[in-house]
Amino acid sequence: MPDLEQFRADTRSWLEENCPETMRQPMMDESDMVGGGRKPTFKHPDQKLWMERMAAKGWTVPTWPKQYGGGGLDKHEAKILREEMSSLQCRAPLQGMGISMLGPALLEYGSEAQKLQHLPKIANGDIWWCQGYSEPGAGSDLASLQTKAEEKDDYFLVNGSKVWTSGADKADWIFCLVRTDNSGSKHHGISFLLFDMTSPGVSVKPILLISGRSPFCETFFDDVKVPKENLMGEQDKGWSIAKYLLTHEREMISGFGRGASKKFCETAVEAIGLEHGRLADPVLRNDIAKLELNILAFAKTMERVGDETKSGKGLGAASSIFKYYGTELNKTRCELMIDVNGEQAMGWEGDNYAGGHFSRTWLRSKGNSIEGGTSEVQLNIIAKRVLGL
Amino acid sequence: MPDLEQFRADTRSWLEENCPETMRQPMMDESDMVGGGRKPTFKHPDQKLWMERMAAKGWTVPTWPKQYGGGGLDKHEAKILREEMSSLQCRAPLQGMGISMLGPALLEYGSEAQKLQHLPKIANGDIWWCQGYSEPGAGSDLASLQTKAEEKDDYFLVNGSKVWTSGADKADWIFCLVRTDNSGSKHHGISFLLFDMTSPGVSVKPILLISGRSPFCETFFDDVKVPKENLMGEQDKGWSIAKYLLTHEREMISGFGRGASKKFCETAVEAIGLEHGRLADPVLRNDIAKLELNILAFAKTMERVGDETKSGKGLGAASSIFKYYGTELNKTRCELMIDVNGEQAMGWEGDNYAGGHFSRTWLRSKGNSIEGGTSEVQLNIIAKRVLGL
Amino acid sequence: MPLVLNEEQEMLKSSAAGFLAEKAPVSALRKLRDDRDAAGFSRALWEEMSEMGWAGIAIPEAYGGLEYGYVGLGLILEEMGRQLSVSPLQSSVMVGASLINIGGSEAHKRTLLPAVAEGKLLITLALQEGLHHAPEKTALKAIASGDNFILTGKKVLVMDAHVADKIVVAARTSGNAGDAEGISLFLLDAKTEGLSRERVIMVDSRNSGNVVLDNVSVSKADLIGDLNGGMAILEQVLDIANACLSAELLGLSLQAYEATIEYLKQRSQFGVLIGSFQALQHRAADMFAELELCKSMVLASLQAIDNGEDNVSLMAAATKAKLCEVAERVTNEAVQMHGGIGMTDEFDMGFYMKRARVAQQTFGGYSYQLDRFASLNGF
Amino acid sequence: MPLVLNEEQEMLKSSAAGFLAEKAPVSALRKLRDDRDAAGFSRALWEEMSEMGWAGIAIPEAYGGLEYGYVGLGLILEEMGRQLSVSPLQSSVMVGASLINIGGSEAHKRTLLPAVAEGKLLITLALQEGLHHAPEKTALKAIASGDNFILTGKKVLVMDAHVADKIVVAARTSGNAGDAEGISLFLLDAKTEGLSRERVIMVDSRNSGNVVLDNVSVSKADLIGDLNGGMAILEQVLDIANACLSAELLGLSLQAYEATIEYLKQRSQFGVLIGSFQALQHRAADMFAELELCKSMVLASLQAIDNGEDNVSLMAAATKAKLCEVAERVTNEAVQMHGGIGMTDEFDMGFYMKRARVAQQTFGGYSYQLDRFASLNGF
Repeated sequence: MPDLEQFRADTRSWLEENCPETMRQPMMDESDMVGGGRKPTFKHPDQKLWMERMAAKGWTVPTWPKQYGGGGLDKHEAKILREEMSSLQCRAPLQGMGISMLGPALLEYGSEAQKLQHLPKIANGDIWWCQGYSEPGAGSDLASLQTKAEEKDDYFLVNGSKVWTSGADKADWIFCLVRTDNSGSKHHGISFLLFDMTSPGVSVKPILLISGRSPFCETFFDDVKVPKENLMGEQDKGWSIAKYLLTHEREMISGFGRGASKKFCETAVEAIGLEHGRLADPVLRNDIAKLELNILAFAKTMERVGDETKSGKGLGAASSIFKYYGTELNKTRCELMIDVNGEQAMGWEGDNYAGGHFSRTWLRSKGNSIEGGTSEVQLNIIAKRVLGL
Repeated sequence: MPDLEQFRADTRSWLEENCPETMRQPMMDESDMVGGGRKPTFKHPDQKLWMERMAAKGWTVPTWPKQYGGGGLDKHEAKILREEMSSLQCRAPLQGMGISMLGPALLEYGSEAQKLQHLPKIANGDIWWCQGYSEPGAGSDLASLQTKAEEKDDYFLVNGSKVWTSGADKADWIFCLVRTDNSGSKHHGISFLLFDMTSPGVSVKPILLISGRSPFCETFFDDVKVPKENLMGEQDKGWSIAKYLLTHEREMISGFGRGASKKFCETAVEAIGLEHGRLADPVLRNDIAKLELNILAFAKTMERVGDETKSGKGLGAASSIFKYYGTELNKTRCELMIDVNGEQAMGWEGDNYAGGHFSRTWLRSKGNSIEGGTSEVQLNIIAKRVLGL
Repeated sequence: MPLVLNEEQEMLKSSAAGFLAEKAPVSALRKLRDDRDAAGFSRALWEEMSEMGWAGIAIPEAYGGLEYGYVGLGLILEEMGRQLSVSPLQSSVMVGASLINIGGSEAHKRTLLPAVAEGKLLITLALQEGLHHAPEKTALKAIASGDNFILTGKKVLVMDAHVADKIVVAARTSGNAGDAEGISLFLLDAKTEGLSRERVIMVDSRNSGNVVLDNVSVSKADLIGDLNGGMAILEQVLDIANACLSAELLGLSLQAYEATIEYLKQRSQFGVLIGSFQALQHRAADMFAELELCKSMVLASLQAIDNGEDNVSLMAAATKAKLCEVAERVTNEAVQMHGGIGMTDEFDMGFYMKRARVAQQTFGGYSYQLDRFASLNGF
Repeated sequence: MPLVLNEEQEMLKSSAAGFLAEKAPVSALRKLRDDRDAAGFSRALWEEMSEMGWAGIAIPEAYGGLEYGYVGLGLILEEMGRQLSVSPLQSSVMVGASLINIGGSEAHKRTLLPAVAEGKLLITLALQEGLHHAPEKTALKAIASGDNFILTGKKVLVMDAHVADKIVVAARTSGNAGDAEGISLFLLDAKTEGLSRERVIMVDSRNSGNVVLDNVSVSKADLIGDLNGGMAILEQVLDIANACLSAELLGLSLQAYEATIEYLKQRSQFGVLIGSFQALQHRAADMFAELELCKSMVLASLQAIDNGEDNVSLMAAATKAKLCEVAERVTNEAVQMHGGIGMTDEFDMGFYMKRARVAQQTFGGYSYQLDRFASLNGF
C-alpha cells in the first residue's frame, strides 16, 4: 500500500511542523483539555493554535465526512494519524461530548439539516455540548426518566430536571432525553431533543464532588420551548438512540484503564526503591505486579477485539467487559497510587502537594464504576445478554 | 473456686494415668477417628481401651446427665476437662453423629423412653448413628424433601431415598427426615424418625468422591416399617428439630478452620526456606500472611463469641458467620498447602506421597462449603436474618 | 481476661457515643473544614472532653489520669471514628502521653502527664521523614555539641503540629538511616528557636503538618529515654498507636457500613429496593463477617496492651493490617452502593473514605503491617 | 501481526476439537485411570495424532515437521485441555522437540526431530529436584571423567518418564545450586545403565514420574548446547512450555466454565433456576471477563514466540501467572456452583480441577511466575 506509506510520511511531517512543542507534553489533568465553545478558555495560547490548525484540516474529527467538517479519512488513514500523533505525543486538539457522543449519533440518526447545522460547529470547536440523561432519583434505571416534553404547535414545552450533566455550566447546547408519552412501557415515549442552553427557563447548578471539583451539574427546565425541528430521530422512539450512546459512553469510560505514559511500576520504584533487586515493600510489590499484569492483559484484549473487528468478525462478546473491567482496574490503580505516594497523596492543596493531584484523582476515580452504567449494571448485562442467564 | 482447682488436679492426674501414649499423638486423618458401633473397627488396641475408660467415667459426653451415660459436668468443669485434654494432647475418645448431633437433639426433643433407650448406647460407643437429611436433586433446598412415611396401624411405611448420608455403610441406626404430610407448605408435614439400618428394605450405596474416598452414601428405603414409638417430637413438625440440628452441624463444620497443631507458616518455612529473613517465595509469603492473619482473627472471634455467651449476652449475631467463614478459610488453607508442598502435593498414592495425603485433603476441603448448607445459603441467611435485607 | 467488655467499659462506650453524636458529629468536621478553622478542632469541645477525663483516660492515676487503660481509649476512639470527631486525642493522648509514660523520666512524668490529662498541654510526635512510615530510616541528624544537640532536618505528617505545645522529635545520634540502633528522642518546646511549623491541609481535613528544624539546640536533659535507645520506646508507642487507630478505623467502618445497609433498605431501582439484589446482599454479608473479625482483633490487641502480654507487637500489626484492609473495602463499597450521591461532597460518605485512608497510612498502612506481621511470625 | 487467528489456524482448531471430542474425551482419561493403564495414554491414538502431523506441528519443515509454530501447538493443546486428552504432546513435542530444536546441534536435529515428528521417538526433560520448580537450583552433579561425565542424583515430575525413549537431564557441571551459570544439558538414552525410572500416580492421573541416576556415564558428545550454558536454552524452552501450558489451562478453564453456565441454566433450587440468582450471575460475569483476558494473553504470548519478539519471557510469565490464577478460580467455582454432584468422582468436574493444579505447578505456578513477571519489569 504505497499510498498509505505516503500518507504516513506526509502526516508526520505536517504534525512535526504544526504541532507546537507545548502540545507535545502529557496532560496533567482535566484543566489541560480543550473543549472549545462560544466562550472558550485556553490555558495556553498554543492550545487555540493547535485546535484551529487541526480543525482546518478536519482532523479534530478525522473520520467524519468532509462536508460536515471532518477529515474524510478511511479507517486505515485514521489509524496512521492516531499512531503518528501518539509517537510524537501530540495532545488531542479538541475533546468533549460533541465529538465523542453527539457527533456519532447525529451521523447515524440525524436529518441532513441537523447534520449540516451542528456537525461543522462541533468539528471547529464552536459549540460545547452537554448530555442530559440521568435524573434525580433514577440512577441506574435510566429509562424511568420523568422530564416532560409536551407537544405544542411548533415546539415542545420541556419541564423537569437532569442530574450528573457533565459540564452543563460551560455548555452551549444540550442533547437531552425527555418523555413525550407516559402511556406505554417505560422504554416507549422517550424522545431525543437538542436545544440551546441559553433558552429561557434553563438553569444550572454545579455539583461539588468528594474530589472537591465540579465536573457535573444539576440542570433545571422550567417551561423551556424547544422548536420541533430540534427533535432528533422519531418522536417517542428516542430510547434506541439513548442505548446507542450509552454503548459509546461505556467504551469511552473504559479507556480510563489505559494510557499512562509511564509504567506504574516505574513510579513505584522511584517512590519506594529496590531491595535485593525487588521493590522494597514486598506486600505492595505483589499488588503492583497483579495490577501491571491486568493492565497488560486488558490492553491485549482491547487490541484483540480491535483486530477481530478489523478482520470482519464483528464486535465480539469480549467488548461487553470493557466498561466494567476498565473502570475497576482504574480504581485499583488509583488506590495503589495512593499507597505508593504515601504522604504526598494525603495532601489536599498547596504547591507541595501539587494542589492535591493524587488525592483528588483517586477520589474522582470512584465515580468511574458508577457513571455511564454502574459495574453492577454491566455485570447484569453480561450475565443476561452474553451468558443467557 | 477451690473445688474447681481440685477438679483440675484430679482430672489431670487421671488423664495422665489413663490416656495411653499412642492416644496423645495428633490424628493424621479420618482413619484415626473412633466411631464405635456394633462392629467397631480399631486401628490400634489403645483406641478401644481409651474409649472404654472414658465411657466408664461418662467423659465421652462430659456434659450429659449421668442417668443417660454422661459425665454430669457443669460448663466450668467441662471447660477444665477440655483444657487438660488439650494440654496433654489427648485424642477425642469417641466421635460421630450420635454424640455431636442426635444426642443434643434427643436431650432437647426426645421422650424420656427415647433418651433412656438411645443416649447410654451413644455414650458407650455401642451404636453408630448416621443422618438422613439431603435427597437427590434437593441440594440446598432441604425442606423440599420427598421421602414418604405413610401412617399405618402402629408403624410408618417409609419409601424414598437419601443422599450424602455420612457413614451410612457403617452405621447401625439412622435419624431421618421424612414427609408425613404433603398438603401444606413445604416446611409443614416433615417428621423426624429414628430407625435401625438393619430394618428390611434399607439399602446403601457408597458415593466415591473426587478425593477418592467414600465418606458419604446414597441410602434407599423400600417399604421400610418404622414403629410409631420411633417418632421423635411431634408428627409433621420435625422441621424445627431439623433446623436445630442444622445450626449444630454448621458450628461443627466451621471448626475445620481451627486446630492445626503447627502453624501453617512454620510448615511453609520448612518447605520453602528463608531469604534475607523472609520466606523465599515472596508472592506465596503474602498469601500465607493473609491466611495466618485471618486464622488468628477467626479464632479470636470464636473466643469472643464464647466469652460473650458465657457472660450472659447470649449467642450474638457474630456466630452466624462461623460456617461460612470457617469453611472458606479452610479451603484457602488447603489451596496454599498444595502450593507450599508442591511436588509432594501432586501425588495421589504410594508411600513417597503419604498415600496422597495432601491432594486428597485438598480435594475433600472443597465439600466444606457445600455440605451442611452452602456458603451461598449462609450468606443469604446473614443478609436476611442478621442484616434484614 | 474474657474477650468482652465489662460493665464499666460498656457504660463508657455508650456515654461517649451519646456525647459525640450531639457535640461532634460529621457536620462539625464539615464546618471546621469549610471555615478553614485556624486550630482545626474546637478548643471548647476539647475542654469538655478533658473535664470528662478523656484526655487522661490511659494515663496512670498517679499522674492525674483515669487509668482506664487502652481498652478505654480505644472505646472512645471507636466512637470518634463513627462521628469523625476531631480532637487532639490521637496526637497528645494516644501518642504524646504514651511516649512520656513509657520513655520519660519520673520528672518528665510528674511535670507533663498531669497537664496532658487536664487537656492543657498538647504533646505530639515528629517521626516520619519520607513518603512512608519507616521509623528505622530516621535520618534527621542530632549532632552533639557540649551538653546540647543540634538538630537539622524536616518531619512530615506530624499530628497537630501547628497547635502542639511540645514536640518529641526522633533524631539520629549514631549509625545510619536504616539502623534500628542510634535513634534518640528529644522533647522540644514548640516555640524553640529554629523550629518552624507548617500546617498542611490534608485530604481528611485534619491537622497534620510539617516541622522544619534549622540548627535547633536541645539540652541532653530533654532526652526521652536513653541516648541511641529511642527505637525500643517508639516500638511500644507505635504498637499502642496502631491498635488505637484500628479502633478508630473500626468505628468509622461500622458507621459507613451501617449507613449503607440502611440505604439498601430505602433506595429503589427498577421498581424494587436495591437491598433485595442478591449480589449486593452477598457482598454485604461477607463484609459483615469481616467486620466481626475486626471487632475481635481490636479488642484483643487493646487487652493485650493493658495486660502487658508478650505478643503485643504481633497483635498490633495484625489488627492494623486487618483494619486497613477492611476499612478500605467497606468505604469503597459504601460509595459504590450509594451510587452517584455517594460521590457528592454534600453527602457525608466521602469524609469517611478520606479519613480512613489517612488513618490507614498513619504509622504504617496495610503493606507495612502485613510485612511486619509475617516477619514477627518468623517468615 | 493482528491478534486474531487466521483461516488456516481456525480450521486446525476446529478439526482438533472434533477429533478430540470423538477420540479422546474425559471418559478416555477415566478409563486409563481406572484400568491403571501401563502406558497411561493410548499408543494407537498417539499414532493417529502423529499421522495428522500434530507431533511435528512446531518442528521446522526441514526436520520433518509442519512448521505451524507454537500458535498451532497452542491451539491443539487448548482443545486437549477442553477434553483432558492424554498424549505425549506436552513431554515430547512442547518440551523435548523444542529443546533439541533450540539447543541441539545440527546432527541432533537431523537424527532426532524427524522421529519425534513421526511420533516414533519420545524425548522428555528431567529438571526439577525439590518441591518446587527452580531451574537455577539444579544440584544434580555431573562430574567430568575423561571424555565422559558421571551423573548421580534424582529428578522428580519428569513427564512421561516411564515411557520416554530419551531423557534430557539438567545437571550441574560447575558452580553451586542457585547459580544460573554452570548447568549443562545431557541427552541420555532412557535405557542407560544406572538410570532407573519410577512412575508416580499423580492427582491428575497423568504420567509424571521420578528418574534416579546412579553413577550414569554420559559422553561429552551428548551435551545439548554448550558446557555450563544450559540455562539459556532452558529459559527459552520453559517460556515456550509455560505459554503452551497456558493454552491447555485456557481450554480446560473454558470447558469447566461453559459446563457450569449450562448447569446454572438447568438446575433448580427453591423453585427457580439457580442461574437466576444474581450473586451467581455476577460471579459468572466477572469470570467471563477474566477468561476473555486469558484468551488475549495466550494468543499474544504464542505469537510473540513465533515472531521471535524480545518480550517472550515477560509475556510467558504474565500469561502463565494469569492462567494459574483464573484456572484455579474457575475450577473451584465450577465445583462450588455444581454443589454436591461436583464433589463426586462420577461427575467429570473433579478431573478438571485436578489437571488444572498439576498444569499450574508444572514449570512454575502462580507465585513463581508473578515474581518473575515483576522482576522482568524491573521491580
